[in-house]
Amino acid sequence: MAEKKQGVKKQRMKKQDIAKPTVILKEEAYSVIGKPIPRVDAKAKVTGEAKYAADIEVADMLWGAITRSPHPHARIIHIDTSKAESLPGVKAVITGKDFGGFRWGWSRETRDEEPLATTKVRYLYEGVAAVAAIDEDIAQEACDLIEVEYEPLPGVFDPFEAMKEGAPLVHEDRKGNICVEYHWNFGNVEKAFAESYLVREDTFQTPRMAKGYIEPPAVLAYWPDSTHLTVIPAKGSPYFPYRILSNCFNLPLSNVRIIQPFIGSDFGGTKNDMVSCDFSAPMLSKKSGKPVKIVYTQFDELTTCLRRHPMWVTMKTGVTKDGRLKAIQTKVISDGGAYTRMSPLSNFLTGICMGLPYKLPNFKTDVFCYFTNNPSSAAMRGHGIYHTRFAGDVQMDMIAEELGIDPVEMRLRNAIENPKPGKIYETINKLHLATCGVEECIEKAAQAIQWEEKKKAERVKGSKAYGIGFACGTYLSGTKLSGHNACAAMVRICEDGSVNYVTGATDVGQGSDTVMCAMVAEVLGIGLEDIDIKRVDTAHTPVDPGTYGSRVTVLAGEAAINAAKDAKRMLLEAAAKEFGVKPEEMNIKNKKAFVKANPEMSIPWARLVRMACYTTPGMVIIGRGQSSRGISTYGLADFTTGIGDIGTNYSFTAQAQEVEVDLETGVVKCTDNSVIAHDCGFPLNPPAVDTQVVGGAYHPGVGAALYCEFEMDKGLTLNPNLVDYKLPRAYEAPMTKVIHVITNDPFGPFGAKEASEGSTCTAAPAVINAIHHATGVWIKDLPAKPEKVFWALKEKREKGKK
Amino acid sequence: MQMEGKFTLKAPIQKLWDTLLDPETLLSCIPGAEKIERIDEKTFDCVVKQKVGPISVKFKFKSILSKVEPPTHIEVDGEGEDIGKAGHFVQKSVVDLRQIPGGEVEVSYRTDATIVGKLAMFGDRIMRAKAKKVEEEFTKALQERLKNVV
Amino acid sequence: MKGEPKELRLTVNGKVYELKVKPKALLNDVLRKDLKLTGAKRGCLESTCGVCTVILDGKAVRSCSVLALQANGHEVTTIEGLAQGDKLHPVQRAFIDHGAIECGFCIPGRVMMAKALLDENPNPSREEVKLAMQGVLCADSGYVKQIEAVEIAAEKMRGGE
Amino acid sequence: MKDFEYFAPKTVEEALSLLSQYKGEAKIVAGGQSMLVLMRQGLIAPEYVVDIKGISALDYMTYDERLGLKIGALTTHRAIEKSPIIQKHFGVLSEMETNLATIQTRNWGTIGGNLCHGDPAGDPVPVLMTLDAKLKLKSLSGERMVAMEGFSKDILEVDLEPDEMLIEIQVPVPRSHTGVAHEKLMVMQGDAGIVGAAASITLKSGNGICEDARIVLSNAASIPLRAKEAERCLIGKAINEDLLTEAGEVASKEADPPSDVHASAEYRREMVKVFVKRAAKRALEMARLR
Repeated sequence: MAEKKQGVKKQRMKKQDIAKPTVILKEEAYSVIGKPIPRVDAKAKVTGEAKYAADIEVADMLWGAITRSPHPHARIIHIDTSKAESLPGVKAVITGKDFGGFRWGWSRETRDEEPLATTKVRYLYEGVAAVAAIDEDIAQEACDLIEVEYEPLPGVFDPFEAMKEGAPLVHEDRKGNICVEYHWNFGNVEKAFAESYLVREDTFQTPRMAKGYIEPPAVLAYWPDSTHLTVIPAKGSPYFPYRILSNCFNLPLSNVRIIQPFIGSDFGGTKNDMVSCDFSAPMLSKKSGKPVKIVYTQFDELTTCLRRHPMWVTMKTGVTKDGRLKAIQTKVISDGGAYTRMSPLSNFLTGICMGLPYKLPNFKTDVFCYFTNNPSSAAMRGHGIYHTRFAGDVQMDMIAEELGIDPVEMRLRNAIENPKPGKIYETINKLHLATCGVEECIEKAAQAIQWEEKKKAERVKGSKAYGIGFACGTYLSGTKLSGHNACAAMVRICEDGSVNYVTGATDVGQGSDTVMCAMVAEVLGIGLEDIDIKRVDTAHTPVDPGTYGSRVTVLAGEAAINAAKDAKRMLLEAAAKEFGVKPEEMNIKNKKAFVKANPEMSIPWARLVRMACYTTPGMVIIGRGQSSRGISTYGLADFTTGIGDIGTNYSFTAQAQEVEVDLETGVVKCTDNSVIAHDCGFPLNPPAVDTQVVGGAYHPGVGAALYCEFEMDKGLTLNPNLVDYKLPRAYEAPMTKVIHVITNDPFGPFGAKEASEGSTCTAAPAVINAIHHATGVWIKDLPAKPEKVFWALKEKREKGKK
Repeated sequence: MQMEGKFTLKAPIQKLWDTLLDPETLLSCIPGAEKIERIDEKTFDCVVKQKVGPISVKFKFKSILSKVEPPTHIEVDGEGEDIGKAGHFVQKSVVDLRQIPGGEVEVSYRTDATIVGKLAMFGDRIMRAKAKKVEEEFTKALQERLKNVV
Repeated sequence: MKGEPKELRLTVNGKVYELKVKPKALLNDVLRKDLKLTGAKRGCLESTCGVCTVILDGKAVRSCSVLALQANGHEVTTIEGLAQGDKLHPVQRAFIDHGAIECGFCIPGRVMMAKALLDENPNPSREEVKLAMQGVLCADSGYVKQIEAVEIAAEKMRGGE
Repeated sequence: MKDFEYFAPKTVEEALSLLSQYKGEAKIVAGGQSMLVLMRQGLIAPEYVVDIKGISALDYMTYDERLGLKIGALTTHRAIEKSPIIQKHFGVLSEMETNLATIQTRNWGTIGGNLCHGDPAGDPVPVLMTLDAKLKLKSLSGERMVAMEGFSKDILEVDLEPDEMLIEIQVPVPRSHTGVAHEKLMVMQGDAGIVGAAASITLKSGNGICEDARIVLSNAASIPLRAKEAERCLIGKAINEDLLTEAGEVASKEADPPSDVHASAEYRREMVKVFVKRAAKRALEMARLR
């Protein structure tokens, strides 16, 4: 009976979702969006007015610092803070005990981490105590005075040690050090492999990576009174600390105020989840009665903050003689680090999108994530998908080579066609696409880089070899997760015609504030300059899940449109009265409300607003908007079976990249022959999409391909500074071209889908494929550092001699 | 940070063994060693000073003979920290003595050391270079010392 | 005496400041904590990221790698001193118009870097622009539009702006 | 950072008397591009800091056809890079500076500070060694000249007494038919070389036989390493491709490179071969033109 209800419910939701796509006007009909829109925050940022967390000071502020464990795995026997407390200038000292056993985690089942460790440390430099003092140096000195007695324990430092029989346990209650595992099976891979013309299996490895943002974590916390907490953190998802701190300090959500400063990039993980400073500052403030600020150093960031999972992806692929995919089977082993954090999601994502961007009839995956005594792993741009897409798109070139098929041709043969309007493409695990521009992306990218000519061109010039590589990517937008994924917006019309846009969504640099304002302006028929956006303040803004899973533009954007429509409705009702017509017979454009049938009958925006607000019955105009797609149960992904939609819609990318390989040294450089064709549905602000694709995605992707990797030695990070940990700089930046492929997705605001996160996933395979094209060697483990490439070339030369 | 190596000496293995375990020997051979005291059967109390250019550290640490199989095999675990809090240091060494033809003994060692804290901010470039030097000096001094065992 | 504050006379954005600072204070600390000029960011404090870049006697330096007292009697320009009233500097203008800004954390340092470059070399080659931009890390712009923005600004400035 | 007592002498004499007064306990800070990082990281905590950056008398470059080049110890890297004199007579110095760290570092960092820091990965020492540079060191008790070669004693250690400071770098007039080049393996522009090689080749006028050769490596040992064997296999011969290859191989045997996060010792040995050859080859081409 209950099941039946369920079914009925699903049915209804499905109808609603499919039936009511966002209305899309013709592009030329738009007056604000779809054109270059200057960022609403650009002036503040370029004049230094923009305040980031570390820039903010309040009266009587103390500085905090954290005492960290010198052991990657040890029992805490005793902590003596007396020496620190008696140091002049020290105002408060806390240990994990002050949090009364509070633990938090990604979901109720995974609350395995403490703000500061009380009984056991599980990774090197884990926080065990914190100090607040009148200045930073005193706080640091006091930290050194805290005496902690440890009983060191043997540790495990990679998943292969962790999985061994009798390996030390990172969490006593987690047998076998298993953090999370998934086993999904769609279709019949065994049968498909048996029928395949060619079956190939390879193991690929992706490294432990830093997020790469330049702004280290920072937080300022104070208690206006004993029952209200205010926190100004460098967090891209302020409603994470909002909820977590309310639990931690046992306060109603109404009393937790998170004020959003400008954010120096996010990229997932640390900046939407918590780190010890985010708990310690409020606790130190509570204890000292003064505001407390903690700013991490780059060393803290690079040694203790969340990283990209290192993963070992074994991929078995079967194809027909003409190169069409018949089946893929993956085994993924990943290093989750010391705590669960977002590992359940990261590892889930390695499989959920395997049915994209290529048609895949059979798919089986087994994913194992292990706890180790390394710093925790978590979300990072291209979250999860990046690892398996790298494996998939490199292996596709390997197969193409074996079959003698051109890599671009091979991709075209497998690419999912763009569904006809109104039609939906369903992957084997029931992801639903209304649009898919991957074919067009492939064609445009290949054409722009002159694929045919380039691939025939002479490769070796002196000691240098040149090659081009191709890869495709995909990413979900508007993450669908159960629970807290609804969001809302308010459009407040001021009596003088100016407008406040109020959202809970955060712009961490991707430009969402600007496109939100643009969409509101578009709907209201006014200019961008008429709209002021408020930065998030949980005391005033509607709750929003946060900036992750490429959800802001698509979901918060839908809320923005709905809020603007709501306000517009109220205004038109007033206008309609004036002209004695029905509201639906009127519209607003270029700051004028007019009767559609007779545009002469019109009233300017300012007067319209005043009239609506003042004349009886005057009204206070606040438009409200919702987006419920994020929690729509239609196809909501099921973690245990891997079935269902994780995204509201899906973006697609094709990338072509040329590399130059120094055959004597192994140094690889990406040249300016670089093209990214990207289907983000509809580019609401084209230059912003470009910067996102190039900077937020492609360029870090080049870093992942060539430079970025934490070198570890038994839990110790050997390159904990930005000299030894290489982030690509301006000189290494290829002057990439971006091509927009427009598909106008019915489930995105004005046809938009996520911009760029998918492009994070294409750079690495494109570069590796290009290195192969140039030199004939395959680099299966990232990054392709000079030494690695050098030995591979040497081995190949020696094989050649024999 | 792993280091290993071996050298051979012409001396009776038992004598080598005894000298090797004599704090006096270690004190004179470990570069920068200021104090090496045997406080019980298994435990040594040590203070070792090290200098890299302008950076000086003084490690106070305990070395415990975790495994002793006279006269061929020793395992030593050391842990301690710099008195100036510049770093925390953990080390495990395994030394094997093996009789080889011609009355010679082959001494082989394997050390795994980790230094964390401020010193580790450097990254490992300078530290590894320094450790390599210390290792060279130590084994050289030790060979000198053990030569005179005969 | 150890740590005893010393006189510091500093011209910042044309304004003369006289204050007492501890010898260990970095130029970055004094600008941000004492003068409340937080435009110069606090990034790595290890001379690597460059987001704290300011102009000292006409040359771009990292304010985290200069003792405040080393700037005694010298002239500092920070991002706050670049615009003249409402009139933005051509580099600032170009960064806005060309859409070269993302999270903005590196922008103050980068803009100062670019200004120093263009003051010294009004007509830089792309190579020279890239070499200058090398001194300031960015996480999310991919540098392409930033490099182009500097070139656009250079052209505007040569045109007398 | 720990507190310290601070002095900003305006003259060399003032600085020297402070150094002798606080012998051992005082640290010299010039541009501080290396020293300040160590101090901030709490790795060094000097009682006294003698900030010599303000001694303008040590910020100069002069060139004389007989006496050669003189560079004041407090000349910034950027000034050397941009100096017309340097570019005219010692292009290799200017080129080396262009690839040294970033412009901000070069704007504030001084050549003297760099040399005295004694980092085996640094570029200036190898280049100055191939140019046969000498250093003028001064203390209250007098002056002494030391060769650039031999100044480096160990990792971050140089031949400088606690009461001494580096005053001047002197580079002799280049011999005719001499070419000098510097090459290093950079993953990113401005990196310290994973390995670096500076080479100077002097040819006999007329017959093109190699009269003299100097090859110095960075990051190939605990101090900048002069590859004397490699030099020998070039001197007295008519240099050709094979000989350059041989020189590289010989040099890689002389090297005792470190193993670290950037590269293994084995890879560095291989790179010594490549970069000795590249530097020597370019030096040879230049020598032929002069």
